Amino acid sequence: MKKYIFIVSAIVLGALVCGALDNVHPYGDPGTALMDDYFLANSYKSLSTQNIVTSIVFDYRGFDTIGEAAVLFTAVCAVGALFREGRGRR
Amino acid sequence: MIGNAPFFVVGVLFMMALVGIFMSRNLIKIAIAVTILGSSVNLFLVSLGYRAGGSVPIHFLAGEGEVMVLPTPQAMTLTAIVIALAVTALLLSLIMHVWRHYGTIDVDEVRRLRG
Amino acid sequence: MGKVFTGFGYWDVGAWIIFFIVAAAYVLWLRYQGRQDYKKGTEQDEIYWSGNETPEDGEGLTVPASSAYWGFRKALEPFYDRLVGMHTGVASDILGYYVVVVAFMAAIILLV
Amino acid sequence: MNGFVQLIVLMLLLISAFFALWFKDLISSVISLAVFSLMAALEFYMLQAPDVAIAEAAIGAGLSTAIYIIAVRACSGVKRRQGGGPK
Amino acid sequence: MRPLSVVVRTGCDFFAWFMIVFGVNIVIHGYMTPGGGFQGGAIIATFLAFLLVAYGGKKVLSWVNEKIYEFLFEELGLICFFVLALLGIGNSFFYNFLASPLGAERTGIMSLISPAGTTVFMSIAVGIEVTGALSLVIIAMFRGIRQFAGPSLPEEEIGHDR
Amino acid sequence: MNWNEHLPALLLALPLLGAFLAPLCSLGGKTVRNAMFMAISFLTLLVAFFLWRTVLAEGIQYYVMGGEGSRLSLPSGMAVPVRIILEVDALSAFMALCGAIASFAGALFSLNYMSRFTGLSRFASLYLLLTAGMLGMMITGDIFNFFVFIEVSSIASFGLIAFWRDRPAAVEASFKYALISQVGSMFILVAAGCLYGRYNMLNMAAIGSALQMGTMEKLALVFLVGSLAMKCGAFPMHMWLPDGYAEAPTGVTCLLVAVSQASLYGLARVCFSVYGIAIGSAFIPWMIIVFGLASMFFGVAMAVVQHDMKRLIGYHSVSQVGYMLLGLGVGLLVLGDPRAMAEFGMTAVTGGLFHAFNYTMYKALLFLAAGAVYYATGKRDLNDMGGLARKMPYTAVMFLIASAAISGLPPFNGFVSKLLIYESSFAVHPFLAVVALVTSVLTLASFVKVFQTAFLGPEKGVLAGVREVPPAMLAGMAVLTVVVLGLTLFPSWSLSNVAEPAARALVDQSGYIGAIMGGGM
Repeated sequence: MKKYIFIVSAIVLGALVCGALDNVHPYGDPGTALMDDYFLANSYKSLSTQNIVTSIVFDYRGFDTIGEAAVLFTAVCAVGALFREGRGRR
Repeated sequence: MIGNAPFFVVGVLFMMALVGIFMSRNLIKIAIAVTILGSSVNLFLVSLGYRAGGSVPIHFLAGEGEVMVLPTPQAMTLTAIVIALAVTALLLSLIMHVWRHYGTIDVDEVRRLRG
Repeated sequence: MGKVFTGFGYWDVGAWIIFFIVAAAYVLWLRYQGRQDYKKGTEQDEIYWSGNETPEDGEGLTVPASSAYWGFRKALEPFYDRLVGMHTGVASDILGYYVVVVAFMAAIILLV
Repeated sequence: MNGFVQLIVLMLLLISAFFALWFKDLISSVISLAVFSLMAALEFYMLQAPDVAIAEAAIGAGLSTAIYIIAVRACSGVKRRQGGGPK
Repeated sequence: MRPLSVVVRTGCDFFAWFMIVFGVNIVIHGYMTPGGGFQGGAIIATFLAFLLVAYGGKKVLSWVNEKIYEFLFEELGLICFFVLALLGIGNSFFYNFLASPLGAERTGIMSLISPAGTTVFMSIAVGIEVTGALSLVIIAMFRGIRQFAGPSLPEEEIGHDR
Repeated sequence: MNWNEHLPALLLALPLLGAFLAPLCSLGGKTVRNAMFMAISFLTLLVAFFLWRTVLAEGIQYYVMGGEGSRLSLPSGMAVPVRIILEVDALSAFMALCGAIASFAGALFSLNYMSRFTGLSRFASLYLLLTAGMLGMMITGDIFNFFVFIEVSSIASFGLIAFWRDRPAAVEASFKYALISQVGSMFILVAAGCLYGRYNMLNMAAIGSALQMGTMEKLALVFLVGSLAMKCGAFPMHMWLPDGYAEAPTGVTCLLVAVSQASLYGLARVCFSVYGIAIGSAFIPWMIIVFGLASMFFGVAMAVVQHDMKRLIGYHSVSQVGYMLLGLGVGLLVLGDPRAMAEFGMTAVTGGLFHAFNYTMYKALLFLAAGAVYYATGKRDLNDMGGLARKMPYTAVMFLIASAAISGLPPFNGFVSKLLIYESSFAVHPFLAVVALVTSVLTLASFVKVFQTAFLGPEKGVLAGVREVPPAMLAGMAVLTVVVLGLTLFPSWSLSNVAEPAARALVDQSGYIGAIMGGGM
């Protein structure tokens, strides 16, 4: 019984998301993109990086990348802690 | 030609993943559903940045004066993919430990903490 | 030290602390007024347990914590049955309530 | 033409996601998930995001599948302990 | 896992080393062509997954040294990345202090460095870090199978319960 | 170089660097690792304190990551910021200070508490990463960066909750939290994508300046409010919280309390600073109020019948978060009405934020005291305890102070913030204040039960060998006790210097936006 309520609400949520996503902007036409046009125009000029995505990942939004490296490091620490070879203390 | 089809597919994937979490009783199936949920969000981000007729955001390949697709969602998606991988690895490790302790990976039987 | 104004009135921590000091002094004074002639180590300061033999270990003397507020729980039995029954501890139920709440909020705010 | 191919890829995405959730057998499910990741990589490529496509192909279809298979292998031995329920 | 057949093993031997070269190429040329630290690092980490699948966990884990992955790859990459970010602190954290605008005069030591500046080095550092991190995750989970599947369970930590 | 300018970046860089260095330091042995761990925690606390002082003295601080200068928020010729900007206003600094104190106390406590476990270099890394993630959530001004830091803190907490992996309940609690938290994070990412797709910006202040309510914004608001309310433990989504809090090692639980406050901060920031008056309908404020009431009442109702010590305190967390949600919801409800805002809205917001500070301090102290009891006796069930006050006098006194503070007994700091919340919520509807009062009474009742059964009463034979815990653990608790007593003895100072600037900064949406959008300064 409870399970069906959950499934129905998941379907409702999915349908609402489906319907709402039509309103972002028409697919393939993001309109004026101030921030991205800045990257497209300036990244090669001021940084000489051909690949604009790389220049965003490592320069404009470099702080996200360190957060992301920290996420990987966290995952390694957590998985390593879960499978650590503990000395038993029976 | 294809209208808003990618956004629609994102919505359907989102719904399928959420329903899949509740339909399945196996913990690994639940982890698979969570991975699909993450992929649908990644697809949403990248399709947000698509410009009709745009080219790859690399000067070297695109040539002069071409319209390019938006690069920021791609950078965001790169981060999101790696984060999803990290969470998947951790979820699966936890499931392995649940198997070790409980001898089952049925979601209805993993319930020592209740009340 | 000082007053805290809440918009409807105020509250002063200093007054409260002075009140507590006065109350503590009064309690100590009352205690001091009691009988002084009890002797330590004799049966006068033994625990009185309804005339029964006092247990050696404290285990037998205490009311266990799960029996505390037994009447309260008994009086609200239907409420507690439902509330505790909600906490099944199944992972997909935990997630389910979350999705129900988000779906409810989304339905109200997007459709109404 | 491009739009038509993209529609096919999107359909394949939905189908592979459906099968990943539908199969009872875990290994089949994981293989479907790998196909799903590959399709997602293809879709990213068609959305002009080669960086993301490479990442999705390497991580989603390669490493993620590997760790799923490890987990499935680890969780499919004999039942060894009394599980479930309160202690 | 059991080792696979000799045909697969030979194929993996050949292919796995090719993956490393391909991954390094993707990391190094990330500033020009599609790719970068994460993608290349993930591809290099697939090397270990290949070997583990082909030869089985027992053999590979006996000659892979985890400390090398942990300290030489992961820690080194992270700390290089952090230090590169920190060096720009004259302007701000993460300032690209080596970059030069297009067409600017480059002299001395600067002419040896790619004009993309710290982007290239950060990409390499992240590539090293991701290689180490993903390999370590796979190694740890593989060891997990052997921990649980062995004849006796690992000894448990007693912790605080008395 | 002017170090004051770099304080926001330093606040995040220090714990991250410490986490990265922890495996290297543990090559040098136990002493080096512990010294590094403590030094980094203490330096983070120091930086948070100086940042708070600077913000109070000089107004909003912001830091442009990777810019030509750290104060150049808008690049030349651009109307919107393009880089990641850390924005620290009085609220962020206040929350960061509160989190840093909890982190320091937990680290001090963990030195002895964790010594019975293996894998401590991993523990140090994860602990510092959890601190970094929490502080990052509190001071970042970029919505995608917020998501990244949420993930850092969530993944670190999964690892830490399951740190004692040989205990089945710990693994189970961690799995439940991981599942729900990952779905919540994905919802937050969808919300960030929606806002990005509409405005092509990721900076919160810039989005706030351009925001107009439409379908996408409503969807994003629902996802953000739902996920962040889940992460701070609002009622129907709270079930992971007692499990996780009870099963995590105690020093970590102390920090997890602060991490849930970071989610609360995110909720406040999204509702007040990004959406603000544009939120339009009264539905979301009422929803927050209902969350608050439900978590208050049902949380404490569940707590009364528990008999596992840490789990009981975990259910109290749910009920205490309800007070803050109630305060913030009342403030949000009257945000567009200047008269009502001056009359009781401001009081409600101040009460909510001051309660967040108080709550972090005394709840962390309660958890540490419960952990100390667990360390000394090896028992968590209240049925097995009794008469511990003779054996562990310092712990008993500190537990008494904390439980008096959480129940809102008059001289203590919990009462001040609860009083502000009662009086302001009474002005909206008397029913809200009644629920809050009943909750307070039930809180007192359940803590009377805990104190009576664990610390008072006759001694039990099985507990004869119990001794007071080692000094480092006592020091960790003492730090928090001193803060609680300080807030108790100087309520008007702490209100006017700690809580009110934060509340003013939270309500002042134009100030938050203007600091970034106002130009290069």
